[in-house]
Amino acid sequence: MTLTDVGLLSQPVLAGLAFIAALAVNDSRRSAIAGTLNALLGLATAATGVGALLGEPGSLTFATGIPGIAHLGQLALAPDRLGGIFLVVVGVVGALSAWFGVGYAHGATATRAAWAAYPIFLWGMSIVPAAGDAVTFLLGWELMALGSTVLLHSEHATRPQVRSAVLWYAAMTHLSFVLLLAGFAVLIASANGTTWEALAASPPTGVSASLAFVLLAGGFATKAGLVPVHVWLPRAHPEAPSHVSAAMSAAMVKLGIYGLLLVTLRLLPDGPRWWAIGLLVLGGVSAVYGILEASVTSDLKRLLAFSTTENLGLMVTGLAVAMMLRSTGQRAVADVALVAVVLLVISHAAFKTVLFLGAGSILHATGERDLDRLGGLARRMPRTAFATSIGALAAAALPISSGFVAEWVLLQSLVHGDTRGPTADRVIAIALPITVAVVALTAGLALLTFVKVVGIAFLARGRSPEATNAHENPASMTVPMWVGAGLVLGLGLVPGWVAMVAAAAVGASGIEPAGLAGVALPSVNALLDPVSLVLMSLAVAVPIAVITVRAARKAPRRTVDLPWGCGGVRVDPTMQYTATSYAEPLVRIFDDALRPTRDLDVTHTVESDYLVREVAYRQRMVDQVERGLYEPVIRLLWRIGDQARRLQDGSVHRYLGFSFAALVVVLLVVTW
Amino acid sequence: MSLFLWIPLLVPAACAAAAATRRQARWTRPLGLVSALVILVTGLGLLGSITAAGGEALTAAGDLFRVDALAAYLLMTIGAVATVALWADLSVPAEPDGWFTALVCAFLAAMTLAVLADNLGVLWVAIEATTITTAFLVGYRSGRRSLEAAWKYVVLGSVGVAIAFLGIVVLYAATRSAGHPTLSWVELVRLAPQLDPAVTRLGIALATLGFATKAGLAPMHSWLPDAHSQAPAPVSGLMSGVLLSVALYAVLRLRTISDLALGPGFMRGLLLVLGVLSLLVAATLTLTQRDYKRLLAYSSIEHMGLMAVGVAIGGTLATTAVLVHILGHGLVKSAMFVQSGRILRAEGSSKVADVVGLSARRPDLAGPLLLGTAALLGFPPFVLFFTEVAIIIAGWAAGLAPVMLIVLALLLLTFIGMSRQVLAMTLGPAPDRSVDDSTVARLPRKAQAPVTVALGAAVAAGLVALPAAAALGAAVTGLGVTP
Amino acid sequence: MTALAVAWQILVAVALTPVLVGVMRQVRARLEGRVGAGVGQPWRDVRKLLAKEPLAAEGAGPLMSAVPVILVISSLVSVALVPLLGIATLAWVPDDLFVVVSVLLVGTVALALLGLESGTAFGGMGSSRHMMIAALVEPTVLVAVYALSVPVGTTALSSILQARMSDPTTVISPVSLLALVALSIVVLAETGRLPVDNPATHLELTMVHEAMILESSGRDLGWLELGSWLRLTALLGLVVNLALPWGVAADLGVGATVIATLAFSVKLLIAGSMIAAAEVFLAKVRLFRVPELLAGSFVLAFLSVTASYLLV
Amino acid sequence: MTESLFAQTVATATGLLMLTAVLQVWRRSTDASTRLLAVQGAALALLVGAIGLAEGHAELVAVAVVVFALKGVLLPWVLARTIARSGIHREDSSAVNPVSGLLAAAGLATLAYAVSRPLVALDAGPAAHAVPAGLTLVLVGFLVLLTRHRAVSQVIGFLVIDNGIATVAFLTAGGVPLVVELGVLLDVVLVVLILRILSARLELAHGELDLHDLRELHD
Repeated sequence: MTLTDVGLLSQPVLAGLAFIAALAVNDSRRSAIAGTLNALLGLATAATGVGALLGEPGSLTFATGIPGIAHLGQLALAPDRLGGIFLVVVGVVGALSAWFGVGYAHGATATRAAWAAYPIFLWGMSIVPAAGDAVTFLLGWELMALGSTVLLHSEHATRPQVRSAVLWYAAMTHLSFVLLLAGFAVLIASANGTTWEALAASPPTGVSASLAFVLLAGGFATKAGLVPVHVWLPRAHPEAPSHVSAAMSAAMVKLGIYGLLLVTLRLLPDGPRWWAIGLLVLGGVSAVYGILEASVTSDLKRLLAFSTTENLGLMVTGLAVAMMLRSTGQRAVADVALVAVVLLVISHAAFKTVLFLGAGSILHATGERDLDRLGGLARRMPRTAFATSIGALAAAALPISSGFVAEWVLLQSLVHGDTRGPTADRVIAIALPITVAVVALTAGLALLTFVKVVGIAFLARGRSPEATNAHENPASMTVPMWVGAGLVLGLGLVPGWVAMVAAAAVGASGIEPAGLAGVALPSVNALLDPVSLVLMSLAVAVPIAVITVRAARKAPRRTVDLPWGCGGVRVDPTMQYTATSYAEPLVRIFDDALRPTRDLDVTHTVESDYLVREVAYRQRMVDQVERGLYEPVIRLLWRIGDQARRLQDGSVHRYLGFSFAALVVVLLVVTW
Repeated sequence: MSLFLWIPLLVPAACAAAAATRRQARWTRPLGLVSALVILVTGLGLLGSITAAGGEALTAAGDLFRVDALAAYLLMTIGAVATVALWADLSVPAEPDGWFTALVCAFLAAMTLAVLADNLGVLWVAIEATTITTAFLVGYRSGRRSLEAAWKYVVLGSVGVAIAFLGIVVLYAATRSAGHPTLSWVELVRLAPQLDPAVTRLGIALATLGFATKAGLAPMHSWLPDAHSQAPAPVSGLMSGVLLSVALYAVLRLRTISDLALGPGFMRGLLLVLGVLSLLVAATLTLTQRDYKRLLAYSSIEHMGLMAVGVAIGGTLATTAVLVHILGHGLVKSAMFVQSGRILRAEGSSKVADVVGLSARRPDLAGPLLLGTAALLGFPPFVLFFTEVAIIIAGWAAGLAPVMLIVLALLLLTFIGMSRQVLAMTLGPAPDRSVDDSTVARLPRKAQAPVTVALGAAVAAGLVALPAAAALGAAVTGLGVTP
Repeated sequence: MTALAVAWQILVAVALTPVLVGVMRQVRARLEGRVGAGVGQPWRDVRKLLAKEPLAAEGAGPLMSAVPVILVISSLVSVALVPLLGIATLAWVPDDLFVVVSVLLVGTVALALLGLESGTAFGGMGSSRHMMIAALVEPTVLVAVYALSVPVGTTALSSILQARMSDPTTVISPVSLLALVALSIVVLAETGRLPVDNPATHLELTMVHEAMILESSGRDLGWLELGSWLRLTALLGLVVNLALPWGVAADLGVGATVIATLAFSVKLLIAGSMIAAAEVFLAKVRLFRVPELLAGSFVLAFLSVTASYLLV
Repeated sequence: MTESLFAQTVATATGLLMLTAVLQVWRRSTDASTRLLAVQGAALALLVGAIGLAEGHAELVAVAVVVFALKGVLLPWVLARTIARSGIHREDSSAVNPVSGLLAAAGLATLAYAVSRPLVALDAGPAAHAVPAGLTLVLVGFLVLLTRHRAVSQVIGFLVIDNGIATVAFLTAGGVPLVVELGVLLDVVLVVLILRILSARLELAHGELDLHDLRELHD
């Protein structure tokens, strides 16, 4: 029994226990017991991942009632190193979310159904990277879909939007499943069996290979929330309970990336160039569109959802660049890009967990997730504010966070795709600079977005009574956030061993530990050691601190009502800049892409038309992809449905006519 | 042993007779469930013993009855589905109604006869008998709508099945000219290579089209939404859950003959057209469906279409998947019709628009509805997930990629339509009504049990390595399917 | 030894920065026909402010005093990393351009948060504009970095500089020129100079940088001013060294360092004077025309990259 | 029974079947339709009897008697009584006019001939040559079902289809096995009875019933 074996075996046991506990325990203690068991399930998943990363073989098989559906009718879990990384991600995120749920879930989010769905969701997520064959993969995929759908619907009775979110989510998830099923079916049709080994051994060629790739990439892109199949994400994430949003955003969508890595690294490694170009476009557009929407959104959870689209876009971009570089023989740089992808995955998992849990904490304390109604929470909820700010630091890719390390590695791989000399390649020469620009624009807008989040939510003064009267949440909610924040900082400070593990997972070479705990990329002459950077900053800070402390002793801070305020007096907190106003310059600049709808009502005074009594301004952001791409399709579908209903108009003669026509046609065909 | 074969036929028949004669007696009420259980147990027993005997069939009544593993499996399925539907009916208190029980028992007997018969003609008679018994059951409530549904059902059903009989007659003619007039399955399979291809083609095509009517395949499906939505819930469950499948069973058998006589292409083409058309009809009509009982009926058409596609694909994997799908779909669908009947009773309307906020008001009604919908839509851990995956994979392997893409697209549309309507009923805040729903009695646990058990069985069937693996293998081998 | 050189570089930069600002103000004053406060005035200002008590609004958090310190540290670290005097770098903290940019961004973000923390409309406004510019500048910066790194194969500034010193012709290659122009525009935008922002404005509605620090006073304001000026030194110093790589110390010897210090001072002050002179003739553009300017600089940077691939 | 007499009888019977079928399409009177159905039943019985005598199957002769009793007498009588009770003597709402109906019938007959070619080729006897008539009956019966709006007309259409199938059965194979044959006859009788009960109840609920208006159940 290896660690992997133990982990794989303990997962179904813990999932079963959690499921039973959710159904059996009464309302008052359900969250505590089921949440704890789910957290343990997450830890078991993480342990499995560690085992797999250590290269310990392990497997768990179970049989189905349909002989021949998979290899010998056996569904097998046998994670490899790549799967191991994702198992760790899923496990840790799942454990933190469940732990947070212990304190967070109550009422509609802590029903039997909700807590019973959680282990299904979590176990489904851990089956996907652990699966050893396509059918098991699909099984995990759909268990995950089922569990998350049930969790998503928790608060339907109080918020009408939940229903449409559930429908969108279910439909898009099923689209993803359908595409994957078709894609795997293509692969299986040309292979002898359904295991990854069998599929990789005899991949399809030519058009079939491309069909498989397009189908699989489409399916995974849908789950990963890439534009234009991202539409479920900004609907589902805000409506789900926050700990579920965290698990969905930080772990579940990541499995789309796992799938893409699986396909491009293992199943179809030698695809034509346009696959990579396609993915690059997909990733680039997602990154920019995602962060642009995020930057102009004031619903905190919707903002985080769009930010997820952005981050997943970056990951896909990295993967596409790796594929492109590989195809021109630049393996060493391609390896760096792959490591960047894995680092982005890990980093995003860590910081998005913190951010969604932070959003949940705020929601729990204030009942608000609209940034325009928050403010001043740093003083009311300092622990939440601090943890969330660290998450935001990573989301903005600033040092010394995990996000910075990941983005740095990504950029290093992008600028070193050397295409001069004999290996000159025009496509890369054009693609790489554009990619750098895309990544940079994304990074810039992410900076703005998360300054907005932290600045508007936590700083200054509360913009609503809810925000002003908020109270910090209990430790059961803040501690998981702190653990997550610790991971963000840890990964950001000591990226060396993480990068080594990431390199091992994707089979990359040329990644070395360097400095105190840093990472070196010899193939691109680059080195990053955040600890040293911090030490250097501390050294620089010493004289500053000395001067400040000495000056402070002489001239201490004096508290006044308002230091300057342009000579005015302090006015209503609602006159502060809000999230909407903060993003207003961007909305104007990207007006063509965002097309917001604005209403301006000016009420004049009775006395004169020159005197304004009241101005009402409303701005609504509508997802343009949804409006342009989905709404016509949906309208068409409903029209088809309405037209089709006329087929069954109740006339027995018409029905007989159908049968008669079928008979005549069959007779004609047979006679032919 | 051959005496054993009479039990599942005679017990329901006797129950029917008893209930018909003593219509007011309290003890007649559970007779339907008793019949179902008898069929289930004998089905299981037969399946076990036949599998143990290496798949050798049992015969009775001078070879008129013949049970191989496939027939035993179907028998078990009929029993299982009927148990669910009738147990659920029994779990709510009601006055004994002898006619109803008698008709249900007769219906069960007719289906059993269809499965037991080794003779195509007897099979036809049995299937027509199901039309006759269920016609009264569909029109049982005697309202205008029920009568209308019954009329359409009888006219369309009988005419359709008449076409099947024409096909059988033509097949019989073919065997006669081959020198050995017979309608026995075994003999037909043996004779198949010697049959005149042109005549056999005609016969098979007509018979398939005819049985497709009873199997609810488009374009012969038109009776189905009306009949299934108007029949009493347990009857709808039985009709949707197994009657359709019994007709499909006939098609499965026909496929074996057709493959041997005409090669695999003919039946495959025919069934693919029927299957895809059914999926199309189901997909387009669920999109904006306004009546939840009809929604379930269209879901049945969808599943029959998928099974028809599975039969068309052929081969061990697809055929096994179809057989398991029959069981899974039967269990879930009967549970769903039971549930929809309960919702109808509680809400007083079968319109989707009239049912609002069910989850918030009546979680006891909404919960099983949502779970069952998930099962019908092919979510794991329910068995229909595995069968759908298996059918698609097998189809691709059989070189039917374009068809499979169409099938998947249509399944997606059905998914959207179905989940849209069900979510519209269940999710959302409870409306402000004068009736305080909290005072409405919840369903007792006893009444919930059948639905729960059915859904549980639909899970178990997929995940547990059934000893049925061997049995299914025997059933598929019995069909003469070549891998 | 290297650490000593870095420390010297920081010292030189800190000493030179107020002079640079003073020279720029003085040049501008003279060109506008004013007498000017003298070159030493910024230095005196900072000293005075650092000694004064800061005022804090009631209930203001620790951010009001933390941000100025963070800004200064971020600027100092950038100054330390950028090869202003010599190309010697610390082994474990290489002068990677991406790292330099990120360290500067820490300061940018800290300032933006300060603007929001003040809780006044102007603070938020300044912060919003500041971040918008920072976001739009980012692509130009990174693409320009990319362009500069392509010929050398690394993003380490010292290596880029060394390559230029050993082969000065690369400085006037189209790649280099385009990148430098792009970078210069970026520096103007990042350091709040005309035509993006007017450092001498007194109208709140036109302010960007000044609006954020309106509520800061005393010691806090002193650090803020010094931090912002140091950014100017770091970025401008980088650009002049890239444009005119002469005089930069190739080793750690005392002689080379002295020459480098002198050369750097002269180059920086001349560049500062030129900017100041140019500012006299420039008007601040409307906020919503700033993106056009930045788009222009981005195109230049982008062309420089493609040129580096396609022309060489 | 001599060969020629057999051939003659078969020809007469099939001719009668065809004729009645065409007339079914033509005539609008439900009374006439019922009488035509009786004649059709008798013709079918004649056909069965002839085949039975020609092939020397005593049981076929017995079947002929049963067929006559059921299809020639009982079922038409039941229908006639239904008509008498409901008082609907004319099919006045047919979907197509008689000319188009007749043209359609001609087309269907052509189709039947084309389709039954392989069946005819199976056997050289006079019986086999008459198979198209049976198929025509089936298709024409369907046509009647499709175009008539009265409940009773639909029952008649259904019976015409059934007669057609029986004709094919007897002409190609001398009938299916006896068990099946009896089962089929029983089923037909039961279906007709059910339809009668249902139509009676429907009329109770709806009054004078045009089936085309029976459209409460629809999507």
